[in-house]
Amino acid sequence: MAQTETKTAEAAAAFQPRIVAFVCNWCTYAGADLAGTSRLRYPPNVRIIKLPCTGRIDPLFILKAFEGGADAVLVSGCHPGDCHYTSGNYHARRRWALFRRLLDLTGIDERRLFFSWVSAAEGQKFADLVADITEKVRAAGPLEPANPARRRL
Amino acid sequence: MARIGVFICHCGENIARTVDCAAVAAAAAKMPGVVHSADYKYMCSDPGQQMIRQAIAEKKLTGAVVGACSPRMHEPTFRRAAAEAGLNPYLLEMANLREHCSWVHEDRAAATAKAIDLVRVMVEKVKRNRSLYPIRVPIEPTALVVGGGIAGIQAALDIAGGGKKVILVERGPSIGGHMARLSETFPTLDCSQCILTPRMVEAASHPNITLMTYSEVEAVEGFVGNFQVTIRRKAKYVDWSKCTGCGDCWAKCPARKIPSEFDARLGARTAIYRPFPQAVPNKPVIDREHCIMLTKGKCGACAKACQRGAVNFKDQDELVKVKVGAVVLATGFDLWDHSAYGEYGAGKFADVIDGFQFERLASASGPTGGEIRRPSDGQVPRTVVFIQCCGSRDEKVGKAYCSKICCMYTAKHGMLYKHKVHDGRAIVFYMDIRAAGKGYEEFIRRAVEADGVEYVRGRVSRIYRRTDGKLIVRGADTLAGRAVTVEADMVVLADAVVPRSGGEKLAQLFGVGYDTDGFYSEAHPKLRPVETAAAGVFLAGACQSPKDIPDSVAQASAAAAKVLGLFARPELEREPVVARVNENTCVHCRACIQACPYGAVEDHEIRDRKGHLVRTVARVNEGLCQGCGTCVAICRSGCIDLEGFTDEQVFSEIATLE
Amino acid sequence: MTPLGYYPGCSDHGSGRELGMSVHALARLAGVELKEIEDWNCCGATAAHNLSHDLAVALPYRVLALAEAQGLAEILTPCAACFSRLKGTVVRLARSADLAARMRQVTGLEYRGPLRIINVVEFVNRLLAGGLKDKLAAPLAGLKVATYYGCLLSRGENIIEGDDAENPASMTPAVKAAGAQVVPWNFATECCGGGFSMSFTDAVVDLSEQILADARAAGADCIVTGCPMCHSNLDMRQLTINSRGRGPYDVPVLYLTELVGLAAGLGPKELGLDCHFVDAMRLLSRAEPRPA
Amino acid sequence: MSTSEAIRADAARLLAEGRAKLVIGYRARGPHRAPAFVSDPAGVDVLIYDNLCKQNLAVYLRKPEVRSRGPVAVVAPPAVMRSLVVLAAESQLTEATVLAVGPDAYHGVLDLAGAAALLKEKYADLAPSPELLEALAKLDAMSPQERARFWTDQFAKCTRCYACRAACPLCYCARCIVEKNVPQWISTAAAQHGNFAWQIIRAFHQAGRCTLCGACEAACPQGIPLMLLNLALSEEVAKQFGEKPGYDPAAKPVIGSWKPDDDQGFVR
Repeated sequence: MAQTETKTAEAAAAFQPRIVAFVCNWCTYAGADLAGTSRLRYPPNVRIIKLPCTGRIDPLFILKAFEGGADAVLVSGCHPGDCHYTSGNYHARRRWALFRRLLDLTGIDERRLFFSWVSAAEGQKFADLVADITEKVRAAGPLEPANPARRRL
Repeated sequence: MARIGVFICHCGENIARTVDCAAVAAAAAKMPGVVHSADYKYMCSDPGQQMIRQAIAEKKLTGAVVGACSPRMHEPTFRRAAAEAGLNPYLLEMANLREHCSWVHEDRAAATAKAIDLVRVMVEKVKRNRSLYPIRVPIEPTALVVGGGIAGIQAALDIAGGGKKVILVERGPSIGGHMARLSETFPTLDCSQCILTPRMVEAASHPNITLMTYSEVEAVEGFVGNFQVTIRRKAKYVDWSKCTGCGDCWAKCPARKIPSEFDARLGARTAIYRPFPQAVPNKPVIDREHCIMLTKGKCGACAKACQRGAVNFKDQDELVKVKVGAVVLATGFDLWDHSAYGEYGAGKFADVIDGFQFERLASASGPTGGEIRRPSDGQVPRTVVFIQCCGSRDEKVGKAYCSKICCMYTAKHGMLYKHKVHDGRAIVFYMDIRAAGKGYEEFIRRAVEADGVEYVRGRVSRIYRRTDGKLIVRGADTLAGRAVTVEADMVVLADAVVPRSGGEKLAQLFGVGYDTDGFYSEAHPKLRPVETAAAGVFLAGACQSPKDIPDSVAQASAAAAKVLGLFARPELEREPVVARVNENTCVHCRACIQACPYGAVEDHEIRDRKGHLVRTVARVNEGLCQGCGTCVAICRSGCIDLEGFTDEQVFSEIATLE
Repeated sequence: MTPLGYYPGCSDHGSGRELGMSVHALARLAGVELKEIEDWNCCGATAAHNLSHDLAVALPYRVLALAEAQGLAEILTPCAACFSRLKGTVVRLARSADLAARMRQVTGLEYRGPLRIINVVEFVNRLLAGGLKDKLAAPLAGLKVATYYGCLLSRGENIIEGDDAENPASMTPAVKAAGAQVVPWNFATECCGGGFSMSFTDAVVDLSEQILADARAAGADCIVTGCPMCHSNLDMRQLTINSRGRGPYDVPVLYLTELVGLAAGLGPKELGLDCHFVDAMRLLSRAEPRPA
Repeated sequence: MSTSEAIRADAARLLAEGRAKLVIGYRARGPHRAPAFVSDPAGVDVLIYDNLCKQNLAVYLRKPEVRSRGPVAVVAPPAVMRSLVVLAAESQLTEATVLAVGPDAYHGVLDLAGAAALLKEKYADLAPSPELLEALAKLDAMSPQERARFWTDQFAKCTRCYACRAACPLCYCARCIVEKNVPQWISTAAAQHGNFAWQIIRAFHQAGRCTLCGACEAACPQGIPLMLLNLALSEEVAKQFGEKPGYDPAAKPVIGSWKPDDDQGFVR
């Protein structure tokens, strides 16, 4: 019994979550750059895919990421009012408000799908965010293969 | 078949310290499609760039990935290098191994693994890149300035001074705007006319400026560099080519009691009139609503008086089409109508006036010749109350915002009054004094200390008129903590600044956004304050937000600089990151058209050879598209794609991370 | 036709008797049935909200619940203070489910709502629109009226609807329909001193005098109001003002219902016109004779 | 006169007067109801209307073979009228002639504006069935893992016949996203991940548009409870944005418009 518990704990520690981040070019990508130039530290579990604007991010991107093995997805862009394209992030915000409900209903809850505003000045926020998400996903464990979103061959 | 080159930069120690660059290059070499892989100490240095150029030429690369710093840093550098070697610059992508990897991680193995992932993603993306070419749009180097107030005049003069043609359109019969109506200006008390009229004359006589007064914008087509604007030249009923501006006509006009707009209804004008003696152009128009000949068919006194035969009652509006490359909107402001304040008499008391009326009373060219005489009986008021924030900072009845200029002009009014009526009392009710500007705080202090203007901090709750004609002003002195009642002879309300009427329609014509109050929206509140969401349309003056003269002039010059910058080249070169519609599959649900922040997606009718409409689809106007991709994600059937960030590219990036 | 609920309030049985009389007289003339709410209680005006906010809501809540249980959908409250309390309670209950639940618990009564509460001005305007206008036989031509709203008939968001709080005009149509003329004046919404009539008479004297003075300066023959509290302050306190050596004032103060009743040819006694402190009967002589 | 009789009379009149070349309505087929296409005034006797008529006939109005017949009139309960209003808002229809029926009454022949006005006046509060609400509440009460298992089982049944799509009047794309193969976002194989992506995207593409007519679920031969997805989104659209599709022919798309104060409590 005790042995099993130890094994589970070891497995959890060994589990390296795979996190895909879809970010806009103007704010969050630049915020991540600032985290770098400030030499902040965050876990190496995130892979950033750059888009011009959160407005470009199709829900299909998220489904594809989960299907292919991501344990969590982060979508991040400019704060409201700061969008380089004036309103792309407002459009995105609406889209996510609805899409997250759908994914939550089908079993991908708020421990796996994250949304944030990170400006070009918020390097610290980006680093903290990635650290926090990694922690949360590690606690939640891998998105199991039986999840309907997963590819099962 | 793809032939991709991968170039891994050590960035000195910056990347190499945490990422095993050689291992990354070795892993990249095994990636499908990669025919060349190398690492080097400083890829951005001249020898580094030379490595890239050489590999492109020797290995006949079809694409390249540079694993180095952030693309925000050196993407232009490496893309230029690729172009020099004959590779389309858009076939080179960067993997961010420094800011997003080596600088933020410590574990060498994990960082190296991540770096390999980042390179792999970019290799897969770049295989799907297409050669792109900057979009070139020819520019018509003529600017349209809408609004002939000080902002419009300044913008026009600056653009004309830069050697480009300007068409200056003004709705009224003369340029000059509100500034021509002012008596003196804060904080220096310069005579407004004295500093403005030379500018007006200069604008009218400048060889590069075409003045179109008594005209309005009717329709707009096209986009940045290529606007076709239709301007309605309203019928003036006076042939200005014959008119000498002698004044015989208005001397004879029998319709003499029309309230003068210029004098804020305190004076009268005739039906054939020039708005003020210093008007530019200094020639009259006939106001068709009040002309006896045009309304009743009988009169013609002005035509008889005119020795040049310039009066033409058969004149018609004329639509003129002009081609311009850029537009400056400088439509200015109005004062909010304080009749919404029932507690201040709902606009029914003749001696409760607005700021412009006071300006005209104080102006030497005004209806009283510069003497402060109240409208009801022409008496000199002994006590004048000034109330600030009338309609400003009042969400309930008026406007939520601060109108910015009122603190200053109210202090000026108090001063001017005291200068003219030495023993009179000027009492200002205020909420706060906002005097942030060069010499502004000093000006307020001067009003209080040198001129004895009395300031009471508090709101006025009620104004009523006693039968003896006194205006009883009741308010609070919140510093003394007591109620105050003043028996005043005249009250001046500092009404909120609101955008000029009809501004929303004009904004819609140009695709410019506006806020709930009707002020035009700038493209970015901090970094693009004179641009709008509509490329090639710029803002100057109070149409964007309440502004005083120095701010309006500064913004006008900024807008002119933007226009001259745009006109500095014969062609507009734009990033080819634009959206494209697959017209074969588009069903025209119009979601993209409604969503586009730039109005760049348009209805497009597909017609057969005989001209019959086959169907309507969405089409992206490349001149307007800024490449955000919002339409792409909104299209349900995937009929729109974004160059540089195509579905195929993004799909392969995500798929590569499996 | 469904009867209109009627909430008399305390003044209907006391100092504001003539308001109730004239309301009933107009209702009879227009053929509108008024059904008094059975077992009604105090609306809580002026005092209750100083003691407890819940009490100030609970009292009207009970009235509303009773009215609803008695099958009434609309309630006429001739007293402006009662109107303000009842309508205010309807609005607050509609906004807060918590408050409604608490009131249910406190009173043990169920009110679902919303009931419609009608003040005396709305009542008169409704009767006029419903055909009473055609019955106005003796228009009061030449009579100059200062319409006085005070606070309760001019103020309160969502309580007074469709009028400007600073510049109210809801009585104007009725005065014009009566053939009289509304004079422009300054003090239509000034405070009369309200509930301080007894406890702080000096204040009421000062405030009411200002109102009277302005009405007189504006050339008004009479003041028309819709609130029993305003009425008693303006009408009764003229004697006090005069006794203190100010004035003298002699301005008749009428309820809007009385004015319209006169125009409709109703008898002065039927309207309670003889109950006033300042003689209002003499206004009759100003009215044009009824056409034969 | 019964509702069915009234429909027949109006249908015959519309056809006789040439105001419609085709009337689409319902007919009996044993214990079921099937669509009826009547082009001859003499043939209106097949038309009936009762509470078994569930199919959303608006789906036919976008079919070229129907459109080519000339003006069409359609028997329309509130759900159908709402679909038509959405189609109008999305510039897929400019005009429509409906024989408007409600659960309680027959409202006669209306045009699009008339139908919209009727909807607003009489059918502004169409509530989903209590069973459906209860089923969604039950699902929401489960843990994420349980929900995932529930849908794994449900979606495993999907054979990708696309009957759900064919039954929906709002699935009118010329080329459905599932059929876009460069790139192939959604696998067309009837396997777990493709089924999931398909069902999620099908539901999401209805967000702010779905009128909860139920045609998709009714058409599903495998009995997948698609309405749970539709209802969850509809509730969210109403709650978050105050929008209820199918009442305003000039409505802006919910996805494709925004307000500055849209909720962002979920964004960090």
